[in-house]
Amino acid sequence: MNVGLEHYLVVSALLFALGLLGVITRRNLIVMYMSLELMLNSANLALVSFSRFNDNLNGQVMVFFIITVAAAEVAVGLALIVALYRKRQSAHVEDLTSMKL
Amino acid sequence: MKLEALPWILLFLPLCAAGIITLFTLRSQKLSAGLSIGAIVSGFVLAIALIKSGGWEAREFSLNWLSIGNLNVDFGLRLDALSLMMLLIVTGVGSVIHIYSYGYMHEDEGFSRFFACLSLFTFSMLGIVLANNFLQLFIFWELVGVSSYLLIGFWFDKASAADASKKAFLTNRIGDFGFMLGILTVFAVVGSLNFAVIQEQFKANPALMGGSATLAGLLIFCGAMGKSAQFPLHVWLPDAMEGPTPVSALIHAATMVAAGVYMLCRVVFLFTPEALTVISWIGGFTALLAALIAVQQNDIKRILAYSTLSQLGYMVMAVGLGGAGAAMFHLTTHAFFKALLFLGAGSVIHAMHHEQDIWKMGALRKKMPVTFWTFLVGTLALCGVPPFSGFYSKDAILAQAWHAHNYPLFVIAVSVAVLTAFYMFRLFFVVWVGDVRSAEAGHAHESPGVMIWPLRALVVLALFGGVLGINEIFAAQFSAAEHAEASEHGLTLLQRIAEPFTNAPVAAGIGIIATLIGFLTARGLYATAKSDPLTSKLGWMSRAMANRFYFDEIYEATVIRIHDLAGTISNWIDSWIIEGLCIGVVRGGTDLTGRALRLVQTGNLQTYAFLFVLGVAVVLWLTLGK
Amino acid sequence: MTTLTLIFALPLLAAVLLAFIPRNFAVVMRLVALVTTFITMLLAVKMFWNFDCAAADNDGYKFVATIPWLGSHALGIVCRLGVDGLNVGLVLMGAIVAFAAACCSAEIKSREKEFYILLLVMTGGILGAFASLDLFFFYFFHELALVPTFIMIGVWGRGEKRNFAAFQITLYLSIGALLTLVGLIDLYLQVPAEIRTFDIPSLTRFFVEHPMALASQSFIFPLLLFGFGVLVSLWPFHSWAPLGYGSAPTATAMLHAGVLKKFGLYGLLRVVIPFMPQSAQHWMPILAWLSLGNILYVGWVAMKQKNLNLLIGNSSVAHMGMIFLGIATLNLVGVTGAVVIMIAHGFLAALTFGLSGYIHSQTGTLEMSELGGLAKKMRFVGVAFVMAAMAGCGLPGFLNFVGEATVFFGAWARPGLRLVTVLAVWGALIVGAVYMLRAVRATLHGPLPEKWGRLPDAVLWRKLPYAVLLASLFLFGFAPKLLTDKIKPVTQQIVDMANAQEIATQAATVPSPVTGVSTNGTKPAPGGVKESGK
Amino acid sequence: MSLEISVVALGLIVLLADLWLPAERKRMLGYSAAAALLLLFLNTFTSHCSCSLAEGPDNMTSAGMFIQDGLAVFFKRFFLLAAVLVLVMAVEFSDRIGAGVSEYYSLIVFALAGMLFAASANDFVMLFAAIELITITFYVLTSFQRGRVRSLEAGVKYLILGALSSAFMVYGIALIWGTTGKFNFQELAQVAGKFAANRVFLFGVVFFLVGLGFKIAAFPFQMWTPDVYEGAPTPTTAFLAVGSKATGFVLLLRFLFTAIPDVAMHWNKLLIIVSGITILYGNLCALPQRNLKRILGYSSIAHAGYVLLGVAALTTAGESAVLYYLAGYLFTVLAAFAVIALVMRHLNSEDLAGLAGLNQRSPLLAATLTLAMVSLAGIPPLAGFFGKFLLLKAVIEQGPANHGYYCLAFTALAGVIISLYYYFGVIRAIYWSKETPDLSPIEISKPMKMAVCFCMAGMFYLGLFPGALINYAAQVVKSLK
Repeated sequence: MNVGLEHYLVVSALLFALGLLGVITRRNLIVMYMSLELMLNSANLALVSFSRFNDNLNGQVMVFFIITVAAAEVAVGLALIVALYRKRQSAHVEDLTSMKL
Repeated sequence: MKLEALPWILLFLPLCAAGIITLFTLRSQKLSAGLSIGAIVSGFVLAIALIKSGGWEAREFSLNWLSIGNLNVDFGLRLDALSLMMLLIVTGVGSVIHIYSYGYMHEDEGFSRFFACLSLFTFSMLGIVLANNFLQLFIFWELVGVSSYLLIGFWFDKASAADASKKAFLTNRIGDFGFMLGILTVFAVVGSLNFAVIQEQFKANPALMGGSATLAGLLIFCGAMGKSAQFPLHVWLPDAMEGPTPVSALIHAATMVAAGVYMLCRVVFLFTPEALTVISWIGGFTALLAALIAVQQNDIKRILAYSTLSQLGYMVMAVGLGGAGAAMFHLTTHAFFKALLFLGAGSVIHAMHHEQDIWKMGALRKKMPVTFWTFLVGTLALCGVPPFSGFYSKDAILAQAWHAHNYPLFVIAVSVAVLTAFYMFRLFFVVWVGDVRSAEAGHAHESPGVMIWPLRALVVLALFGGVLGINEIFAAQFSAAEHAEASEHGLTLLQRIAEPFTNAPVAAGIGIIATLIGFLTARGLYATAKSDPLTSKLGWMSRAMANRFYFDEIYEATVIRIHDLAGTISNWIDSWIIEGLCIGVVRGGTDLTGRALRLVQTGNLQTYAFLFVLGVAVVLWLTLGK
Repeated sequence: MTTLTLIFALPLLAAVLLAFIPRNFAVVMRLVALVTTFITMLLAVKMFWNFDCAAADNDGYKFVATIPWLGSHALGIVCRLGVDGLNVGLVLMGAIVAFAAACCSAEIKSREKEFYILLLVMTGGILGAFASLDLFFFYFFHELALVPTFIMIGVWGRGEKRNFAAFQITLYLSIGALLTLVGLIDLYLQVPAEIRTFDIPSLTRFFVEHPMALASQSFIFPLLLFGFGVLVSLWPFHSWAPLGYGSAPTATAMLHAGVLKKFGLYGLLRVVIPFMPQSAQHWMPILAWLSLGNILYVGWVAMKQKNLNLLIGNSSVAHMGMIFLGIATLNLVGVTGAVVIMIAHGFLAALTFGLSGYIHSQTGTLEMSELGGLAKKMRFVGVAFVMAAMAGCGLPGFLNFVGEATVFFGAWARPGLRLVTVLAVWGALIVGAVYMLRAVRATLHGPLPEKWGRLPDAVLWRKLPYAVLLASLFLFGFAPKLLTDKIKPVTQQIVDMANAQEIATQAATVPSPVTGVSTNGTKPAPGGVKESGK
Repeated sequence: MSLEISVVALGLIVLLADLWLPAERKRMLGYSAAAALLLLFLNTFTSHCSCSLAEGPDNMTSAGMFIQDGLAVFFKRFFLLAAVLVLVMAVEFSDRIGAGVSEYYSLIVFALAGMLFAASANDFVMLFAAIELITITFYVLTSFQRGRVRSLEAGVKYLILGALSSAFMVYGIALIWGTTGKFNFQELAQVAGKFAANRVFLFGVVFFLVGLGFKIAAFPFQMWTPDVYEGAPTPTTAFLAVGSKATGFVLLLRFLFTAIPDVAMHWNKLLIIVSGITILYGNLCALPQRNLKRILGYSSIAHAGYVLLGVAALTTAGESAVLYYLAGYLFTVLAAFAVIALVMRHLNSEDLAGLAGLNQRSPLLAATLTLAMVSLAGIPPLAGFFGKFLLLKAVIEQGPANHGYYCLAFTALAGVIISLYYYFGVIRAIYWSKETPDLSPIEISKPMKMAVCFCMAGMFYLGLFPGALINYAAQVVKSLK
């Protein structure tokens, strides 16, 4: 079987969908956040495979940006979640509804 | 002073008086009365001066008041025999009544206001008389209405007076509604509002209006029906007696109610034969109806009011029969003797401390001799006893009916004459003769000189008004329309006295007999009566008459109720359908949508994320899902 | 600064000035407001006096002034002011009513600073709207009054429903205003991009030369008609008015009912009808029937009111019907009459609301069941109120009569409107009299309840506003030519534009005028009239 | 790029200065930062600045990633001005932030730097970096009041949904780049037409727009707005409402009209629907609301919808209307939030009842908030009216071509009417309400007073003298094509 661009893209799309599913089904903030990282990485996979098959290295540059940004985001995000956990002793989304309507 | 200025001064003097009284002299009774009386007396003098200087020739003075496109309205004064004679009546009788009021209203706290209103009324009435076009006539027509409103409601803190004034104004307005439409109809065809222009156009082309002529005539007649209180708009006049008695004399006997008849005479050229027939029958019917009602009234002023109604019906009938001159003649004499009667009644009421029930009076003859004699003259004049003025004018009308071969109306007119004599002598016997029936009647005494002298002045007119040649002046005015009496210009006094018998002896004879019948019946029944013997004799008929044939109730049940219903329905629709349903539903619906929509904002991240993704899906479907 | 600029700028400048006066100087505020409005009124009178119909320049507009630093030249929005016969009377009326309103504000006893600022903003706004020769600013200035109205009703208003009334009047008026805005923008976009402008004279010239496409007309016309209609409380969009006026403080009701409401009518005459003649021909009969909704229906509603202010409010709505009918005639006589009523009603509404405001300030209630016999105690107010009521039911001597009669004549000249006219005459003469007399009977006449035994009549300076308003009504009522001679040339122009198409098609298809009384009332030639009679 | 460098440097300086400054002088730090930004703002008007328009369209640096055209300059001035005012507000707010006030100031400056970069972004890479700089900074800014659960909750919500939108955006960029091979907007524009029917490309475009839609809070990506607006510290909310939203719009304009103009031309239907629903959603949800900041949150959704009117028109008139509207929105919203920050200082929640008696407590603030509401409602003579006028004009102008635009215009009108109810509800709360107010006067610092007055002046200026800005905006949008 010849693995082509489409295969990579399908995998990337599946990863994206998986991450999305995780975000909308899991209740734990940490897990949701992990799923989001998965989605970012699916984009990375798509970029890298496009870069490889189109013979254009620019995409891989973008991937580095994304990884860096993701790292920063995780740093801030986890700190935030931890701060909230300290306050409320919970990381579940149901407990995060003091503001609504 | 230039001659052109005279009529303007004549017209505006009372207005100035009214304005000055309202603005400055409300506190000073003497000054107010002086201004008001001065204005009308000088008006009388000016009117005489006008006649002296220009005779009875027709002439006009006018300024342009409003001009938009083809709508040209002048503010004009038309002087001719009709208006000059009317000027004399209004200012002459008016002067007398003004002076009388000075005595009658002396103790009233609204004294100055009363004279302001009187002057306003005089101004409006003079405006009607002098108007040279329809719109101006309408303007003063309305002003007369409002001054009558103010005067009827003079004692506005009395609920009945306030209600009566309202009723009078509204009833008049119904007539004005027709009048306005009539004016519009005429203007739409003729393109002018000026009487002279319209008359000329009609002369040139009698079929000018085509099919709408009768309608237009009747619509205009509606105005007269309101103001001259013709059936079915007659209901306001008896109630209008809530006003002070001088007002009843001036407005609701001598002048204002005559305005309708005056207006009919002014535009008599407009009416088609069909319209005239309707007019004559309405007049005749009103005359009969009012006379019948008068028979069973017990309030002295109301009896006179119904009598006024009845006489106005006479005049309208005369116009309808083609006798505008006769109508105006009767209008003139009626102004004299009816004012006299009202002022006499006022004197009685004054003496009786505002007691108006005739069955509480009696034997006043000795207590108030001057009033008694003057009242007697008025009664005789009204009943048409020769040689009093009423005889001549009433005979002119009877003769008109006779000449027109309209025998049904002639019969009506004669029966009215019988009834008139009957109810007037009923009043006469009950009030002046018989026994003293109440304490007030016992203590009554003669009124002061300022009230007595006007009575004396009017007596003269009521006595001799019929033989002064007034009818000839009017006849000359209408000679274009009626050829009958054109030749009789310049009769001697003797000829005038005998004129009814030479002109239509049958009518004159029947008239005298009718009066006699009425007198004898009344004497038989009332000369010594303690209470009304007719009430039991007539049974339900009497009740119906006393209740004025239930006209007020009929109106209550129809016109008023319908408007009330329309008001209720509209108000209901307004507050429930428009305000409640339409606005409420939109308002509530929006609010509910908002409340429902924001339920989406659960505060739960999961929901938000889910909706986010759903949103993406929808957007994708929108852009790619084709 | 020309007179006209001053007239509209003075109140606004005074409002800014007031903002810097400390709030405890209530007397100073009142004085500033009075003096400003008084000067404005004098200027307006002077302008009216100097207005010369004959001098023709600037497309017939006089006192033209431009305020260059407002607006955007790139979009063709230039603040240009000017008056012709149509709005010179309105500006005069507005200025007089504003002065009267300032006088009647003595009843305000709290937060005077805000009140007078808002009052002056309102005044400046509406005078600016009338004086504006630019459609954008015409709209812009009118909207200045929206917020003041809301706050004034809310803070100084009366009655339990004032909250609802404040919101209702605001939302309702905004609906009307926004519909109008869309219409005006679309109108503006009808002009090719290079010469786009909001300048009314330029637009007039443009639309005379290039009649608007029918498709555009049929979209814009109803928008503007109903947009303006809502602002004027056209039936069935009227319900904001009585409640709003009933709840508003006196001065607000006076200004709003008297002056502000005329904005929509002015717009109809200035913009809607002349620019879109075919649609006008199509819609006017409908408008005539709707006007009956105002005259009769609202008149009946007024008959049933128990609160004096609601009655007056409804009557003011009913009077709008007469103006609509006048406009719907599309002939010189009727339209001129409509303009006359616009001015007359301005004085009248201010007068009635001012008087009812005085009664309210003395008795604390306007429920008619509680009042009665007040004429005994308040002579002057009583007399003035009776006069106002009489003017309200179209009594001659007052300006209202001139307008109403003229409208009747105009409407009668359109054979299609005869039935409407009959009903309108009934509404004006009978229904109008019924509720007006009812008000007089219930408040002034009848026995005086004991609790009102010590009510004071208006003192001299409180009589002033009523006297000024009455004098205006009388003056023009006696000499209507002062107004009509100024109005006529403009309405003639409007009517000519509105009927241009009709005249053209008639001339093209029917060579000789055998149709009798022509539908346009500009000049029903006597010849034509006579032929119809045969 | 000197401007951006100066701003980043300023942020660093603020961070460093914190180390030496005693606690009581930290107020000065915020004011100094504001003053420095103000100087930078004024400097953009001098001719020897890199922001000068005269330099022409070929002024690109960093291999075409960074563009300094009229649009960029316009928005840079916009962001600078917003940052100045927000910083002043932040100083006033500092007593409620607790520890790390200087970091708060510096984060605002860093977010500003991100916005400045975004305004000049001409390339997906630059754009992504700039957006993430803004977003991540805002995560921190939002949750800065660590002692308040609401602040943290708002931060987490913004974090998760922001990251989600970033993921979509990144994936979209990946797909766009994958199909076209271009990161640069100008280059993309040349080839985009060929891909108009390519589903993968369109997928990418939609995903990318999702990310921008989240920034501007357009339906259906608006869910976060009210919660985050309510929970975040007031200066953050203000900056979010003005800066972050405007960033979204400048990128949207650039992307739609510079990068994929040929594709965008066919998307009017989508834009019309999104714009209309956004307006209605925001306004309807705000109706029953009593919390002032939440009201402004919903209203900010509605305003995103209004601004989208200009985008949906797809004309230069629409684009310049967008710029004008945003400029007016800047003054209006900042004024509103400034008042909220001052009035609600000691209150736990921003309930409308807290406004009771404001008229007596501080006439200046009452007038400011009233005018802000009036301007938001779009009533003359304030900025909001003229902005709405321009937007409506742009939309109606397109009406004859596509009747959907008429429907959109009427939807917008319906939205305005609905919005009047709650905006005027705020006015009502200020001037008359049943609650018994505490009548303690409100103290306002001089700089805050100046800021508030400046906002008011701005609202009036844009409402009364629109000529200058209209011309400027019209000239600016020329650089989009």
